[in-house]
Amino acid sequence: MLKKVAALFLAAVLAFSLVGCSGQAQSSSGTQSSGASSSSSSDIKIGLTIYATTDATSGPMCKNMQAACDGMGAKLVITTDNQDLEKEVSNIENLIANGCKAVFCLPYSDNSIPRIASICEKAGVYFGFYWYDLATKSTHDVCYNSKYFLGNIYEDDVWSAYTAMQTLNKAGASKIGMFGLPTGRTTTTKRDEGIQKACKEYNMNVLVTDRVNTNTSDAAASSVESMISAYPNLDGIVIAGMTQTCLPGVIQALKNLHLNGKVKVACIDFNENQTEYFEKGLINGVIGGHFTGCAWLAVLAINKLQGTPLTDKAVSIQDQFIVLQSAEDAKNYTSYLYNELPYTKDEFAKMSKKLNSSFTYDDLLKTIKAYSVSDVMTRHNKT
Amino acid sequence: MEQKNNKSLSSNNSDRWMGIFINVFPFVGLLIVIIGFSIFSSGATIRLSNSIEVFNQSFALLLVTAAALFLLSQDCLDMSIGATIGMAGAVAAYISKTSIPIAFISAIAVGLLIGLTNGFLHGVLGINAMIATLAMQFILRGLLLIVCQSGTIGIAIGMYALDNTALKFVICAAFMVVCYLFFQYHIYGKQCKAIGAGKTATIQSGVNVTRVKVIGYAFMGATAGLAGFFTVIRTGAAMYNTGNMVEFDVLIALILGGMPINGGADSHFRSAIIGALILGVLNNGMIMLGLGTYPQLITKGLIFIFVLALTFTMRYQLNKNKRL
Amino acid sequence: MSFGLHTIVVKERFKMNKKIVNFIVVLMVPVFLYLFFLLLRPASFGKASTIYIIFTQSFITCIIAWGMQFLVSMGEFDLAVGAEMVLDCIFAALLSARIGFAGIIIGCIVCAFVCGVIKSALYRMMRIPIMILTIALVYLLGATGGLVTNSSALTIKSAYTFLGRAPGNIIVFAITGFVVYLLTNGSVLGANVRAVSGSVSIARNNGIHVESTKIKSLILSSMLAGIAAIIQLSHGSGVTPSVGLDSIQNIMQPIMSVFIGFVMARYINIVFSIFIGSILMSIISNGITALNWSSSIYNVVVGAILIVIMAYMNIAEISVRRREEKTGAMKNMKECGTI
Amino acid sequence: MDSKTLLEIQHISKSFSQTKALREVSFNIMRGEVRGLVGENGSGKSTLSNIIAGVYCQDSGKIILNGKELNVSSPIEAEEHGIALIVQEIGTIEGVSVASNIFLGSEKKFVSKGLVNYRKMNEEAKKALNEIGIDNINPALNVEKLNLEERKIIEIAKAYYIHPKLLIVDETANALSSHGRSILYSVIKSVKEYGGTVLFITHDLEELVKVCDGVTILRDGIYIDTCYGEKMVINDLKVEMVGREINDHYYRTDEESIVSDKVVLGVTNVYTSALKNINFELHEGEILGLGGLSDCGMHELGRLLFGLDQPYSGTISCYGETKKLKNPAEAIRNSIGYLSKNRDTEAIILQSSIKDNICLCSLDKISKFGFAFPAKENVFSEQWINKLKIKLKSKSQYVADLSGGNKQKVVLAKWLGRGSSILVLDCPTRGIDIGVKEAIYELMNELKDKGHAIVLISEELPELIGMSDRILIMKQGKIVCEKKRSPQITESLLIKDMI
Repeated sequence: MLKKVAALFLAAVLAFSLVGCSGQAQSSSGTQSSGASSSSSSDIKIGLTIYATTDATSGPMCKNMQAACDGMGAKLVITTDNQDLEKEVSNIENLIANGCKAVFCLPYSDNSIPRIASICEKAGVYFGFYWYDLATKSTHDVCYNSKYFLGNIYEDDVWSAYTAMQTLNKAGASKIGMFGLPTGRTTTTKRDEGIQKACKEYNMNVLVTDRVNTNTSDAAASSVESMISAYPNLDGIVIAGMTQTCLPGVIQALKNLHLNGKVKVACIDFNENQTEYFEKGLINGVIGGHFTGCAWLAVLAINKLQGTPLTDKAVSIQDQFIVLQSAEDAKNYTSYLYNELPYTKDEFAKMSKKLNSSFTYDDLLKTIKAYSVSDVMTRHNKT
Repeated sequence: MEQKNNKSLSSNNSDRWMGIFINVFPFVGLLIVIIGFSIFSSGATIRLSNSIEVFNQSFALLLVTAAALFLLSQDCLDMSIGATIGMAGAVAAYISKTSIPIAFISAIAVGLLIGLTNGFLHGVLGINAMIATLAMQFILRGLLLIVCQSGTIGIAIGMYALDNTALKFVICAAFMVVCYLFFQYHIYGKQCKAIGAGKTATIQSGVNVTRVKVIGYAFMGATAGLAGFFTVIRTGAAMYNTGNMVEFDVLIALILGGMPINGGADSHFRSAIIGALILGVLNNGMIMLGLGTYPQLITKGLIFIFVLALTFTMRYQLNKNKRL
Repeated sequence: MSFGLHTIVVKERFKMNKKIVNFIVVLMVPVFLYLFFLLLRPASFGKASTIYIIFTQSFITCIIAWGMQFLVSMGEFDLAVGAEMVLDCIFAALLSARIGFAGIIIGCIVCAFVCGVIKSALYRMMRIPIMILTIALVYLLGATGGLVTNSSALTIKSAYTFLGRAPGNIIVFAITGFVVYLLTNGSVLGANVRAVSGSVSIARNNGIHVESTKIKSLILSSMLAGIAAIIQLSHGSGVTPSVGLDSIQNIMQPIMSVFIGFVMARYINIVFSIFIGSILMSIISNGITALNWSSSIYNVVVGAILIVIMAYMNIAEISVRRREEKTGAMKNMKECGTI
Repeated sequence: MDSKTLLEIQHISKSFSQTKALREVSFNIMRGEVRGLVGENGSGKSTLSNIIAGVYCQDSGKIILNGKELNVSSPIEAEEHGIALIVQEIGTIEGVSVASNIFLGSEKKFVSKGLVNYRKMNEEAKKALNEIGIDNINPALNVEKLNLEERKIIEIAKAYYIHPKLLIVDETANALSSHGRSILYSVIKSVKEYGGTVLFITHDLEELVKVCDGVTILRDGIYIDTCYGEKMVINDLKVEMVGREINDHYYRTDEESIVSDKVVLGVTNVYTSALKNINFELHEGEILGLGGLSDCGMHELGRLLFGLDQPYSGTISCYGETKKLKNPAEAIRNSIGYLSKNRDTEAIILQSSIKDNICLCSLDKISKFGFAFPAKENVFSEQWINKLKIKLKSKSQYVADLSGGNKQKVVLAKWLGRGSSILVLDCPTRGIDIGVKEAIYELMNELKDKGHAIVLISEELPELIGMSDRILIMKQGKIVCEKKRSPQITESLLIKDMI
């Protein structure tokens, strides 16, 4: 009997794992083959390690980078590290072992940068950071002293949090409940900073902060209920991270308490349902859309690897957030930047000096500066 | 249950084969994994450079697995290994700014402390091992969040020098030898196995079970501390989620290494090494093949359950008397 | 590891007056805890709305705990419940997008049942402690959820969420509670569970099939988790897959409610005592929010409480044995006129 | 078959791992008779009754009930065939009510509208209790509020409730006071009255002769004889049970006991919940027999001497000086060895090799700096394996597949290897074949001559009489009488004190 069941189970296991892996394998091999097909010099391989590849934030990021690589003719290998520093380092090592000539990552801690730098230098592989600002002097030096450092694309997270608070203030909220990322990340500290800044300027104040009940919508909902009952005068909620999980819960809780509209909501990072929420007037502002960083890094890297560098020195480029404040914005964003790509393969192809010698570093900077919903719409003449 | 006895005398032959299989399959597993991945990745996985990476990546795992062997052999589990690594790492990183040797010592000390607490909770207060250590895990993770309030805790620049494969290799080898000797030949190791095989009888042979358990957890904690120290050296900083899920990796490793889930005389030291290596190659290989987080977890989980089922049913056939 | 629950799960029926006294005694516990927070922060804890929220938030915890108690009293642990609930919610959300409100109910229940069956099949096959088995399942189920959803958040139409707020959740809770009460005190399963938790061998010799009792309890715990998932999904109106052991964190509260329940079961029926346990938990979490303590404290508090309760249960059991020993010895000594 | 036969037992064999509990046993039981079943411990009485009642299932042979072959896999099924068993050990579960205990496993009877109707169950339980003349037990009460005898009575009620065709009473009388016994006998009588049959197992032969119409004798798992009416003469029965005159060759031959007066172990005024004012001294080279009914406290006393339980008051002294035996380790340090009654779970580690078992408590002796290397272990274990002539395939073979006797030898080897000079042997020959028994007796003699002191706790009177220099008979936790070794001591003499 037992043997039989064991055998059956074995079969099941094999089937499962085959499905699971093959599904994944397809997607990854798919990325590579498409790269190969689209270009002659497919020997260029670029690696990315990112916390996930599919959700509302990481998904577009990967899509854009894929487009860039396809357009300019390079393979892309993506590995996931579920925000684990150890895994990130391992991924980088494995990507290099896998033959990548350039690797990009989001250092979860300043202090992991020297390690990453040394790994890449040892292997003679270019590296760059997305969503990451070389704020501290030491890290800045470490990177800029390495000749393999391409550069980093960063957003102003202080600004994003500040803007979120600003929208709340515009909507007339001043007593804020806050959902935040777990402490211990650079992003967290920056966003907190931004929120404090806004509090000072518009004399708002954060009455209660929750960084734990953010991993399920239900927990977030309960947390909101508790917040409201503890601080009845609460009139605004800012979600500085984990928006995907929190927002539905927050909205729902407010609905149950009949406080929709009364308690204003603003959040950082986009999510699937924002359009609907805007239409119903359930949220007042969303800051996000910073999904092109990796693409820009890819542009820099591929140009360098193709022997036609856009610039010889490492660069730190700030790219743009997109601020949505109305259903209108949200709709446009979803249709033109989310469902379609903000930059098509051909547009990326034009950014390869090899294929378009006239392209310069300044052009790149301009393009990055210009990034916004309206810009995309005009470029793809969607107006 | 009794019915099981009917054919207790028969099928000795098949029993022998099962026994052989159980002893052999870890080695086979290791071979399969290595060969399989090197084929899939067209040889990339077995390059020397990559082999070194595999070692570096599974260094911490090797250490804690070897230590966990002592616990599992006496049918105890520790779900707080990962958190301990994180905590010790954080402390080490924090202190490293003043003095690296002290950081090293304090990391181990913290681990030891946590281990002793676990030992006290399970060994002395008699709280179910899994629940106690699980609770401990949550406490530590909570504390870790508070400790890392100011962001990640970076290590002193001087510490990067310590991340050197040769050094690690020496430490690992020495550690393994010591553990091997203690587990196979020292009174302590034998007592561990005895407890796993039959607690009451061991007590009635005059073994102080409480002491053995407390020592086991203490050693586990200290080792986790050591692992934590090297983990932060490797990553350059301690974070709120440093060492996440290591405990599960340890469990898988031991099972893959052919360890019986409830310990006893069947536990051998090789389980630790082979298991850890299999898992190391597996992780590395899966990343090389570009598997995402979820497929990786699923594959691991399925392998775990499957191997567990296989070995357990076989062992069950082999020694039914145990559960009568 | 039977937790000596046979000494702890004692039910005193047919003693009306004593019952009432006990009930009041037990009721005092949450009241005192409430007063404690009331003193610390009268502004927020002084309101009826807070009490209402404390109640409604304890529902989910309580239902899960009710499901767990059967296994726990038999010395087994099902840690996969949390992961199952996430999966239930995911399937329910996907289904509701197709077939509307019914999808939520069907999705949760069916998925829960399937999970239960898988668990019991594996258990039946391996006979290893359910705890270890379910730890592995936590990863599997979590990852499955992740694959299904591409780790993106799912939400349900707000029209379908009325089970998440009063009176919907109260009704569901009340009905579930009634059913659980019958299952525990009225059903053959309940009787068998009590027998097994008392003595496996005697139960077996009286023709009670221990394995199948455990398997039934496994499925039962999954089903109740499914019901809890319905409320959870309706209450949060969204779900995101959780990787690794996070989902276990979500069931720490129920686990503790169960233990508190067992401790109190000496005085009142286990079903009520578990409810009170979950109310305690909900008071604590609300209190922490109200005091705006760093929410990281929460994990610490939760873990510490769990340890304390477990320690208490063991020590209590030991001291009971000691007392029996002592009284016995004293009796004998009196008998022989030594004292 | 003739219609008078209720139960035919045909060639039943049953073995637990290596020990043969029953060998080709076959006999018939008539309708409406009260049949006694006697035999020494380990003669297979309980095994047989458990097989009939479906607790175990036989390896071979069949049981025929009313001409139909009976194969039941669980007591509940047996109950459906009208067979009820009152077990030897505790058969009630703490933490549930009396009623639930009486109807344990058959709650379905009371299911109405999908629910168990406990009120009905309680009423039923009350009836069941009244039927056997008990009215002072509240069926809703939790069992743990009752004492052992009351619990036994509940089991009797449970068994009688179904008005069984065949009622098996397995050494229940031991746990009962005279009042309880009278209840039991009245139950047996009424079963007989409505034409049911009773299979009655007991040690107490007088009692047996009073109650039974006929008696069947088992010895070492073999059917010996069945005799009726006036043929049931106690002494003959005994002879047949033991298969030999008392003081048979393989017990000690010497009649008077030579014991040095050096006291190695002294127990003074010890009280626990199970023991009352225990006082005795154990001398060097003495075999001290502890006898009594299985719940008389002698086993507890054994545990106490090994530090598994602590005395509530009173002292234990080793070699003259008072010792606090907090735990076995402490006891072992005072060179005390202990062989538990339930050998397989407590005395040895089944799933571990013979070598490891023997070495386990001597590791500190054979190790250098805490390291015990195989070479040394092999030498050590071999030495004792040879001394005790343990039959085995290899030293690293698991103990689990040794025969009972050899297992027992392994335990002894363990303690001798440790050099324990005081041995507490709790039922050392339980479930062991004659041959090995003999060997163990010889060994005990050797040890005695070497000056070891042995406390022999046994439920087998011939063994006690045959082996010990002194016999202490215990009853309800008290030492009721002390008998020096002499040929005059007979079992009946001791039994009188025991009951």
